[in-house]
Amino acid sequence: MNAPVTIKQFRHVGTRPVRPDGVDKVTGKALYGPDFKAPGMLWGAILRSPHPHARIASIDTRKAEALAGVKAVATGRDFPTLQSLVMHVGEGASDIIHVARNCLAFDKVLYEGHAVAAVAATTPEIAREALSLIAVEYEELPFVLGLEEALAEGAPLLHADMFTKGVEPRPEKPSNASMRLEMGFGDVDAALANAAFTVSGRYTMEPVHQGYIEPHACVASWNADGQAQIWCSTQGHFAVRALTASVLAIPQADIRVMPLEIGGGFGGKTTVYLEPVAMILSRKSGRPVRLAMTRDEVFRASGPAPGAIIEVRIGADAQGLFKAAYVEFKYHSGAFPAIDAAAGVASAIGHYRIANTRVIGTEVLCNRPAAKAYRAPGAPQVNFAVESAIDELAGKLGIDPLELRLRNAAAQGDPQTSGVPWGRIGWIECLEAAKAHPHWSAPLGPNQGRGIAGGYWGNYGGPSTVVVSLAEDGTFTVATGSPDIGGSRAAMAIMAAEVLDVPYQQVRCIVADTASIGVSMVTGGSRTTFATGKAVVEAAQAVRRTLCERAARQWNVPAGSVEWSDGEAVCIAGEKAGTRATAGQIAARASHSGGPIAALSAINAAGWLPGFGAHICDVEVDPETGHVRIVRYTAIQDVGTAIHPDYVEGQIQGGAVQGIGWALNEAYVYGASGRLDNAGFLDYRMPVASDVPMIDTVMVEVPNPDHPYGVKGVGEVPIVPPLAAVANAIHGATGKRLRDLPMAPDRVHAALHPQG
Amino acid sequence: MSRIHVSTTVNGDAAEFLCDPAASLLDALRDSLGLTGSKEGCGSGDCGACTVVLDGEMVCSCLVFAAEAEGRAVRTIEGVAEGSVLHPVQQKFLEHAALQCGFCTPGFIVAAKALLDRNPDPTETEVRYWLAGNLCRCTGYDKIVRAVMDAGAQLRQERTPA
Amino acid sequence: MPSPAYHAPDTITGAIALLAADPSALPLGGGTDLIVQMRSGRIAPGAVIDLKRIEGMSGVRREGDVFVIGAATPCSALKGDAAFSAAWPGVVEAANLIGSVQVRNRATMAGNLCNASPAADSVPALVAAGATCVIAGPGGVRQVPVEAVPVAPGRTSLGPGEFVVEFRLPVPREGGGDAYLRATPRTEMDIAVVGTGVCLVLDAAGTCMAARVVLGAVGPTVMLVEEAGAALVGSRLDDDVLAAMSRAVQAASNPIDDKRGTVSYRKAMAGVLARRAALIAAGRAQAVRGISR
Amino acid sequence: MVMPPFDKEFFRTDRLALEAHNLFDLVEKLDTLAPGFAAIAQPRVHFAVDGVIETDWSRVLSPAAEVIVLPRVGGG
Repeated sequence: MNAPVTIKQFRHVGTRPVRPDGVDKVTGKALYGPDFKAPGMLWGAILRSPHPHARIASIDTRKAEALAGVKAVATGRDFPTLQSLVMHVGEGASDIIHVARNCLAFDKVLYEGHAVAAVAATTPEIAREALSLIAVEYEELPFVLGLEEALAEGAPLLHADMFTKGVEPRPEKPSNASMRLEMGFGDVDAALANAAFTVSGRYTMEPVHQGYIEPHACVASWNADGQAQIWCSTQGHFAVRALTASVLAIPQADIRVMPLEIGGGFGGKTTVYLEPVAMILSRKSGRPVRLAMTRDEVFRASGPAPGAIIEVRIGADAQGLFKAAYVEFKYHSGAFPAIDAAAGVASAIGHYRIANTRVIGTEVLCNRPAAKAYRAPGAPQVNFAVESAIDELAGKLGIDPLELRLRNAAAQGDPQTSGVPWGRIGWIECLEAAKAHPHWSAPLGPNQGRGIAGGYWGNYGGPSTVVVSLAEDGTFTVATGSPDIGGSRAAMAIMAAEVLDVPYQQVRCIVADTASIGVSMVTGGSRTTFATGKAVVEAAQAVRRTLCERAARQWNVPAGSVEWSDGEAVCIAGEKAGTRATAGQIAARASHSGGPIAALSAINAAGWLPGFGAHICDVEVDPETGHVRIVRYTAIQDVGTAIHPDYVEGQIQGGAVQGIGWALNEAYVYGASGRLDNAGFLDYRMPVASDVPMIDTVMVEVPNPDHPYGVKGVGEVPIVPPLAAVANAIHGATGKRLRDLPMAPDRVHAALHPQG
Repeated sequence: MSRIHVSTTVNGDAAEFLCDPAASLLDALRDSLGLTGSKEGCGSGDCGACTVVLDGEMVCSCLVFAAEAEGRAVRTIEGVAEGSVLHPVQQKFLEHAALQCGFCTPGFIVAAKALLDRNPDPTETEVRYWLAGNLCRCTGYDKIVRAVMDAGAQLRQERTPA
Repeated sequence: MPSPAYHAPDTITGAIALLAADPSALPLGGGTDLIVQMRSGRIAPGAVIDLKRIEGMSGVRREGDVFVIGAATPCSALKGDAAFSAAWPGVVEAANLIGSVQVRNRATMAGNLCNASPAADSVPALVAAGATCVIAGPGGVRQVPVEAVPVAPGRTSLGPGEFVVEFRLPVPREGGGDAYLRATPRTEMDIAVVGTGVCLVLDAAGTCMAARVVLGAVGPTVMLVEEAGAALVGSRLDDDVLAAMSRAVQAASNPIDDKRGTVSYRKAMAGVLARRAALIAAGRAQAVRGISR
Repeated sequence: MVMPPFDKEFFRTDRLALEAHNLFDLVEKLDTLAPGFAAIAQPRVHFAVDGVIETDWSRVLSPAAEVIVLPRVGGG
């Protein structure tokens, strides 16, 4: 089962049909998180801390409770007493105590915007007025925002019980470093000392936000019998169920989470912020309660991806072969321990064959919102530093930067930083495709420069449950537990139609709620088309087998004499050889030949492979203003097999533009008071349509032997290379190496005009 | 403060609602009239997800008081298709896969239709600047721009007398 | 947070009376600043007085040798008036850099002015053009230069109950040209880090007869830099003259560091953009006359 | 077995030789050496057996198998 299909020409895989949810979305009918309303619903609102760090001396909610129309008020005291429990749901491991504390502060607020109390009222206006009646007495504490400041002796401590993990001997004093990770092999110091050429640099960046356009929203309804329903937009409704049940200490089966359409996530919707609070308000009021964030709240209290300080040293011999690499970085975790350092260590320099490698990452707590996964979490930051350093090294060596990468690129069998060998990766194929692409050799105009950068992301598999069922007329429904953020229903329908060899429109795909399908991990980690797709193929294959068995019964022939061919059961032996039946004909008689036909596949998908990309970027720099215009952009990526190429290209284009935004203008800006200064789309400058050109994509297809159609994950890789690709292009245009993001006009100008 | 009674026209049909004086047109469309196709991404006119056409001009409905709609004509995403026949912009968004999550899509479609209504043959640059008030975080804009230009081509073809 | 009253009078007198009746009432033009500020809780007016239903407050008209722009005219509508666009391209461009198309279909130059942001795009262009505004209020009607309206970030010289009724711009002198440029990180949807408006008049030989150079976002209010204008007058905008003008602009700039830009970047950009704007304005002046430099 | 980067957090050595029937058994044995490891093994750890990440912990380990203990990485 699941043997790779290598010869057969695909009928559906690789085609570009219209997505099944498309018409709903172009006509405004699709229901997203903020669109859902329940009968009798109350409107909730959340009071947030104005201080970056303070002890909560008291919260007086009596006036708010007395306001006409207010039905419930909640604070952190409404959570049950929790025991520490580290769970891997959503993205990465979190302690449920921290999850609960982030939903509503308990004794301390840890960042500006930290939720302190919540109300539910009959109108949104009353709910907002009630917030203004809640009296919170704060004892302000010194706060810390910077990475090095947070690690300094005497820095304000966020958590008195936080001892750095991964340090030997175990620390005796608490610290803001939650974890230190170190991997590598060889003697880096000696190899660096002996290298003919070395480069070193220190790179920095501020946190950035995922920037999904749909703010978080949910409705929760918790009945007196303990059973609850939650409607929300999330990357993983099973994660919402698990986390909400855990922080409220109730059985998971008592919560049914209905996934609504989701307006973007990029990793930022893999946890809970609102759902447990809405549950508490619902329990107290006896009514469904809606909670939604404003854009301001999204910026202050959700996401972001960590900012970073990264130090890199790379050494090469005179032929340009890399001999040693040392990478050490610190990432912002924000208020609670985050997950990015592990991925950062794994994603730093493993794409090159280097005998002496050491990568060290430290997670640093500070008075900022808790960092959350953002598209290839932890990888773009460290990649920016490494791929910039390699560009610099190419300059020192006098070797073409693409050639230098090819000369050192890791291939199947080479060890990753962890020591685990690479599987069937397509990194060299991407570099070869870049070299062959007309973009790489196109002429440049005045003030223009070209940069290239490569990068990778490990991708993921994991648990997915799928049911494929046959309707009485021979049409198929594929039910998955994977929220569809970017067209995955189309990809699932394609794969099922491929297995069943029936028209695409004969297969419809839905996202089922937590009570209607088995456990499925979040849509994230570039796992859905791979892992859920694998389950779809398995379930569809089982249905196909059943169809053949049923046809055999209906024809009264031996089971082995029926095959599935060209979308129909065909009798291949005996008297009835050549007899055919469609799925519809078999389905019509299914009840009297064994019952309805359906198959379930519940798997923990293994065999995922990482994705690699190489991006070529041309910029034009205005030498007087420092303004950088992206003139041309080509993103090349090994996608395994593109099931629906439009949506694969779309992932690559979207990721590239997010990376361009990160490179050029996006950054959290904090004022001296520790408050976020740019909590809106006007001053948090994501790229608009006029900021970018078309993003050319090249899909390199090096199939994954462990997926029936060769799928590798595609969603995350494309955000990894752009940061350095843009920086390297700016270097090409100006001769200046920018090591601090964002490379906004004022930064570029300062580099070009050091005297001001 | 008591609520204001507003009589207006939405997608060609008379519509009435009561609103808080501080409510936005977007609030009224979504919460009073049940037209949730217009989305709120920011509430400050910076994302364009709530774009509607008010008396012939596209605006952010989050930056219009609901009370201002009195006597005016509003067109929303729900009024772009004619019955079940999609507008060419909608059709081209589907064909070009110009949406991923789809949350910004209603605003883009209303804005793109407004552009093509006045200029059916825009350049890529004109499309990009016209749509600069509509944020999309998923697509990188590439397929959106292609869809809009292709819709323009189709509209031009439809309008050319045979 | 009680909700405000909403009124949409159909006469200026009606608006004056409504504004006088509630000292916390605010006039509503396009609403693109007002509504955002109300929603964020920065302001809480007792009433908003919608001016858009007052006849004569919307649209561009010509009164003799003066263009009159109703205060409720949305920025995008300025582009629709061919005569005004040809006469004051810099003003029209400045007004049409604000926000997005959606925003410009609502936002007005009067709102841009009365919001009193130092970074308002249309204001330097209006000041360079020598525009005045007509202000109505309980004490009657008065006319002041545009630069007299903003007095500090977020504060204007308008008295209680006063509001802008219209802008008045002269029909340009022969050989006149204007331009506005701004520096922003994004190409659209951004707030000026620096804005520069330049209006100048060239004689038949291409010599600068008059010049007004105006800066935005480098001080608490829009800034008319007379030394910069003076540096251009009498010249043919040679490189050294432009350099002197840029130095005058930089010397006059008094910006702050904030989330949108640094002091040094703003000063540098003021000089660069003023030079570029002067050249565009001169090009426009010459195009009118058909001079080649 | 090799254990970057859990050596410092739990084991104080980067290499260990252990006999284990399968990965469940291995986790138990590692927990004996470093109490607390089992509790975090599911949420935080991946095991690569002879170079391939193994998601089925019940699969029998060959005596010569090399197991690498990896930080579990999710995605965005």
